[in-house]
Amino acid sequence: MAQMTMVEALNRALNESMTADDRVCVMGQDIAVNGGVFRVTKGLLDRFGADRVFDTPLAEDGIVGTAVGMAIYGLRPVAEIQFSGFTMQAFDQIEQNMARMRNRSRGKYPISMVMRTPYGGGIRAVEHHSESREAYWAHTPGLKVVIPSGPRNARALLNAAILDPDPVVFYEPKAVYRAFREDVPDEMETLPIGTARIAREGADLTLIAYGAVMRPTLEAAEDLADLHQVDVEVIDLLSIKPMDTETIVNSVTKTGRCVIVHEGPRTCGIAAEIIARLNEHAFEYLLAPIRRVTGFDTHFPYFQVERHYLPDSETIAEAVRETLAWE
Amino acid sequence: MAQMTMVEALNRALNESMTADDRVCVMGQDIAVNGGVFRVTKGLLDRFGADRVFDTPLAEDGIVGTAVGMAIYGLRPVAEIQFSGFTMQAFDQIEQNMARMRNRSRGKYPISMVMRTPYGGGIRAVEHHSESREAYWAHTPGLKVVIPSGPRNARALLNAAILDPDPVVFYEPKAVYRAFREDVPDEMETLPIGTARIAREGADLTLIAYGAVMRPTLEAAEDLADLHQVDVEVIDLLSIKPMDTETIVNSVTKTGRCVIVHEGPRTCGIAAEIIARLNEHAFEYLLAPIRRVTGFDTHFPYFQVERHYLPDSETIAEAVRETLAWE
Amino acid sequence: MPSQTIQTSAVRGTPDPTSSSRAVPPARIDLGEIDDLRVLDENGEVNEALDPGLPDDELLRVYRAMVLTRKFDIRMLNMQRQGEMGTFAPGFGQEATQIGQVYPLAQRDWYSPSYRSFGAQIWRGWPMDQLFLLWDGFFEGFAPPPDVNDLPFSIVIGSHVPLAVGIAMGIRKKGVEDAVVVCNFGDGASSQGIVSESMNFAAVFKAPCVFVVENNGWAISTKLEQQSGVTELARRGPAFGVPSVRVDGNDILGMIAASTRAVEHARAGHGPYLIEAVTYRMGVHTTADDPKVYRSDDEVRAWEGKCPIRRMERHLTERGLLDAETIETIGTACEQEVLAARESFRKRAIARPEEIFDFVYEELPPELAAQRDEYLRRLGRA
Amino acid sequence: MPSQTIQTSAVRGTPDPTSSSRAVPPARIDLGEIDDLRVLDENGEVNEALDPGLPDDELLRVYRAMVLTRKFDIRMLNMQRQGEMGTFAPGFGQEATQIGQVYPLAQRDWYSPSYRSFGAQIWRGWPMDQLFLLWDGFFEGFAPPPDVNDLPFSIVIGSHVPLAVGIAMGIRKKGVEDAVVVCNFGDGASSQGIVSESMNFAAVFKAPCVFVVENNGWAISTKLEQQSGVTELARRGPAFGVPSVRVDGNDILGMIAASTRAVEHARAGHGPYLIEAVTYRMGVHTTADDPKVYRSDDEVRAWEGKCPIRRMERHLTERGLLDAETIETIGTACEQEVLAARESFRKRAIARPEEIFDFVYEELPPELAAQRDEYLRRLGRA
Ligand SMILES: Cc1ncc(C[n+]2csc(CCOP(=O)(O)OP(=O)(O)O)c2C)c(N)n1
Ligand SMILES: Cc1ncc(C[n+]2csc(CCOP(=O)(O)OP(=O)(O)O)c2C)c(N)n1
Ligand SMILES: [Mg+2]
Ligand SMILES: [Mg+2]
Repeated sequence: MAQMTMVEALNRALNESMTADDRVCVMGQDIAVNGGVFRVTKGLLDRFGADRVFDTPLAEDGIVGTAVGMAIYGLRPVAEIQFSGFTMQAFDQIEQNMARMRNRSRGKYPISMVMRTPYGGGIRAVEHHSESREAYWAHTPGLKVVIPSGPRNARALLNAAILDPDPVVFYEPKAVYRAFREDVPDEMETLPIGTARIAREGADLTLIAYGAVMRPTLEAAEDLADLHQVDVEVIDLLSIKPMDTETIVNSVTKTGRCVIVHEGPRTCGIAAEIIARLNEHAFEYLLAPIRRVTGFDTHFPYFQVERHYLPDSETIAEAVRETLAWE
Repeated sequence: MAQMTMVEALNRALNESMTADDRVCVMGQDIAVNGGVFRVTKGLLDRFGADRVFDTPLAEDGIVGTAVGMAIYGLRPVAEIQFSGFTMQAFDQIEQNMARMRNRSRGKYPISMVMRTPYGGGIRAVEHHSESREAYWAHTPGLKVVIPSGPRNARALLNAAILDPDPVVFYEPKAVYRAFREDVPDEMETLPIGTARIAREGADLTLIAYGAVMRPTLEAAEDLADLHQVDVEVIDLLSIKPMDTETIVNSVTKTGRCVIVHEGPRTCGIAAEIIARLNEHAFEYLLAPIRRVTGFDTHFPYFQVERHYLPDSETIAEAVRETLAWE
Repeated sequence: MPSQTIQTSAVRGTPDPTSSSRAVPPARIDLGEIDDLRVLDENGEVNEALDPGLPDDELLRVYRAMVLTRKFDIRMLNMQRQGEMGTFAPGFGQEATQIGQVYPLAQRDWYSPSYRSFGAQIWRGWPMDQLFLLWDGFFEGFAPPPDVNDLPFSIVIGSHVPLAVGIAMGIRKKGVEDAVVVCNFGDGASSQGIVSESMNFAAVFKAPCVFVVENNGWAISTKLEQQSGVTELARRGPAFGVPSVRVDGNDILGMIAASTRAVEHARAGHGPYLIEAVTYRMGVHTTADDPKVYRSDDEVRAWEGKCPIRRMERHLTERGLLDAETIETIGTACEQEVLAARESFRKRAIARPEEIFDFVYEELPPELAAQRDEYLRRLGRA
Repeated sequence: MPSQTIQTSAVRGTPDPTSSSRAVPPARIDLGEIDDLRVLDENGEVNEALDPGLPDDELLRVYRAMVLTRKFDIRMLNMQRQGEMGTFAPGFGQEATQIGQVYPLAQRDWYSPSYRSFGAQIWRGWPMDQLFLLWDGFFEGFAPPPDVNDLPFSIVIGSHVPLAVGIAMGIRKKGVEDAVVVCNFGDGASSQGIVSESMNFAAVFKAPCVFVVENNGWAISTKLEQQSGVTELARRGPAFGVPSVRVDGNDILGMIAASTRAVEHARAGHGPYLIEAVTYRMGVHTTADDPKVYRSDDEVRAWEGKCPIRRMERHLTERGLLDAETIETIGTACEQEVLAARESFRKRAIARPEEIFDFVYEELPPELAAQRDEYLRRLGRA
């Protein structure tokens, strides 16, 4: 058991997966000698050599496209895109090959690969470095989408993603990278993709979040308990696609009220999808409209004002109180 | 007043807009000499010359990127992407420049341009030729998204899109291109972007659709009236973003029930967003869960089976009847 | 002998050190040269200096493959016109380019084809009935046969090129086999950024990947001059560190010479190679296209004289390997093969709509299983 | 004198028609040559054959611009280290490349810069306080000044290149002015497909666009050999039909010679041009980077002797235009200018969070207006 940051935990997962399976290789911009701009891949080159850990030219489309080719050949590439804002450069290869090759080849070429990328705001970055567009991938048939919220689940989910027979988009909340440490067990751990976690049990309302906004969400839950005697259940989605509809529905069936939190733009975002599913499966239990506390349908702001833009615990708590007050 | 197909009506709009404003130019693959693979741009080269109507190299990213540059320079490009499946190739330029340059330049360089593209299934096309991914663009801040359903509104909306000071993604339902004719008035017509149309008034339930599936939707409404004495209100969205929330909410406030139809994949699709908005603004009026009749979260099938995949009037009518039966 | 382009290094203008003058012409970088190959000219005459020297049975084998390709093509066009086939992209006129590019490949090698490649696909072992299925919109058409290392062909222009490079990178990284990958695309595709990215990746990683750009002069209605700032697309390779060769793509012996050179280069571990095959699309772009709108009959007629099959016929006749009778026999046999495939296609042409959920993921997640149920209910109703 | 590369046409091997031999060597395509320019060598000596011949006051003006750029750079680094500035990308060592590439531009011309371009931005008329604002995460930093035809610089590698081509296409299509566009990017950016697409578009449309690839040897930790299959990125241009020149990017006179040639070529209607400026990033990639992890001190030290500012100083001193005192005076004046800008920046550095909704659309649609209200309520609470 060791106390680790998320960066260290992800690094451990890569070490573990590469040790367990020599088909796993790691590629991307500045991931080898430099160990990644966030140091997630630090030390891998020395340990596993240049054939399995290699820098690529500066071309995201080429990175994903060649990674898919390597997966066709039977390797298990873990490709890093330096910031999720640059996954747009690889959109065609993601949609047309990574997400489709299993289907196009009628199962002959499954694409067991992971595209890792740091996402989200909160680190005073320049423009295009704070995007949160997981909904694009959730809308894309054939992909799985995973977003951890802390060191331990990050490590377990990354191991699971690498083992997964399908292509996984793995979004890393960079605001959490070094934000805190957590106990990470020594033995290899995985978490099943497609399963949400009840991060806090409660009876009055269901708060759903994932990734970096888990922290203000849990903070809001604690504040509400302390200051307002409100007992909120908090769900950490972890897996965006497939989504653990059952856990969500069970919770809201119990609480009757729900607030959903994410950083990405609101329209056609993940919260909309959750609302649609709750409408389908828990309609008769809903006591109030489900509130969305999300990024706005604007461009992510330049960093001087990002803290106003990002969902904070106060905004979340207010949405909870308003939802509880609704009748 | 002339009877026109949608292809002819779109061609008329291009003629009108190009005549009215010499900053309007038309570009894309095979749009000049060939008049477009669907003939939407037929005759424009002869009439307006090669400086304003020109074929480009086979590179969608370059098409959108240079069109944005031309818009910065003060022209009003209408760029065609031959099939919407290939907008993926241009995703980065759409998201990073077309949708953002107004914001990035703090208003100095508004991007008044249109990206036209045929979308959707139903014409027995090869793979990648039947996609319906308008939700990607609806989720992207800075874009407007318009989808006509018939010749007359196609013509009016295309004129409006070209006049619009913001970048517009204009999805053309290719299954409708030549499916029927409609009276199109001689005088130049526009329709305000952001306004839905009540295609059929009714009291029992609100059916919401857009684009190619308007036809089976209206058919279902008629069948329901004829066979089941059910009086359905049908809304043709026309504008996906901004969305006419008011019209939708007013209708569902009246009917209490709603079914939404689209071709695109379900998860994080347009229907999810509509449900989220109805949940927010008409919660207390909802008498039953809102049903989604949409494309599945699978790849669009090869054409032998596409008719099973696409929402048809029977499936829509059944969803309506089930929603009416819900209590 | 591989092209020397890449090895050419900068030669700086060296001023005479004894002179006091400080006015010297600029240094120049020599960009090198590339070969422009033709073995069999339009009259069927061979340039022996470049002849790959195939034995007689091999010469007949490639001739027959070209004839079969054309028979298949004509039959499919026929079926399409009669409503028995979906829209497809004929390869009429590009038979030598097609067969030549895969000729040197072994079974362990890989092929990532574009859509106008059924000639090469048949050569590689795709059953013709399956290709009929594919173009007629049946799922199983796309499934590569178990023992064929090929990708399903690509409809999205250029999108399959990095896959070829990735496979080649995998081959090189594993280092346990000496397989190579061939990937073809059109002159239009050469404009796609991903094609440039792919060439660069291949050069950087010395990936054993052979790129074949089939320069047939047109991308639907867009002619080469509107497509590209250069008319010789072989120029693209050296700019990315990929040795290149240009070849008459209607000359099957030239094609084989070029592809053999390229494949040997890649197989020996020297990295990628680019072949520009200069050819012409004699027919429609696809059956949905009308070339009369954008190109002249004269242009097409000028290329009729360059037919790759006639040219080889003349050569083999001169060599005594063919005569009017054997030509007829081979043609008939190929036609029979195609007709037999059509029969098989007709039997197999059964749509299974429930299959659309089968290969989205290895296992169906619950949310998709629910959608499948919904869909099956819908099918049950129909 | 523009490079001849593109005009070089294929020279087919022509067999002697009188000979009966049918064994001839393959025809060859000559890919041409490109110039590799240097005017001012590392000792400050000028090659007069290539000297652009600037008058004395102009020589001093470009020297001062380079000094100002460096002062600004050092000050910003200083501010960043003290927590007064966001992460930024220093340009230390690339001053000649920067100033040289925009030197021939007039106000009517356009500039689409990459992120490491503040030297050129200052030259083009961007106030320094605004550049401080920009790097410190304030909205208004990005707004191009009203009379400056520049795009906000690009963070997304390569993404701004097609915009430059589009503007140039607009210029050419409108045909009412003879403006040109300059666009710069790095060696890393040269790998992006969109950069290749852009060069091809520019060549096809004869767009008056000058591409400047600043080959500083590194893309963060990725060195050129891992980035590209060729080390001379000027080779890319001719492959797309864009005439090219390579130049010592630490030689301001060579840069001006190259960019003047390129701009004149474009302005005259001959289409695009590519300049490869060979330079070196002396400092960190950005202030978040630690180059010690990936490159040796020796390598950096080797480039210290090639400093573009020292080199020009030596030359101007030799010409009698500078001496120790004037060098000092200019340095101090530049430093003062930078400090004044910092004062202004400090006054203007006021975040206005409500502005995030202002430029999403020309008019706020109702759904976004509602989100704005929600946001303003949140701000009111804070
Ligand atoms: C990315 C993409 N853009 C556009 C198309 C539509 N399209 C299909 S074939 C074609 C022309 C291709 O020309 P070329 O690459 O020269 O190949 P050819 O058809 O001549 O064999 C176009 C534009 C496509 N399939 N994919
Ligand atoms: C599309 C994209 N991918 C990755 C990055 C992250 N990134 C920022 S700068 C950089 C290296 C750029 O190198 P180069 O083009 O040589 O320019 P230089 O920094 O040397 O001036 C990278 C990878 C980015 N900004 N955009
Ligand atoms: Mg072609
Ligand atoms: Mg660089």
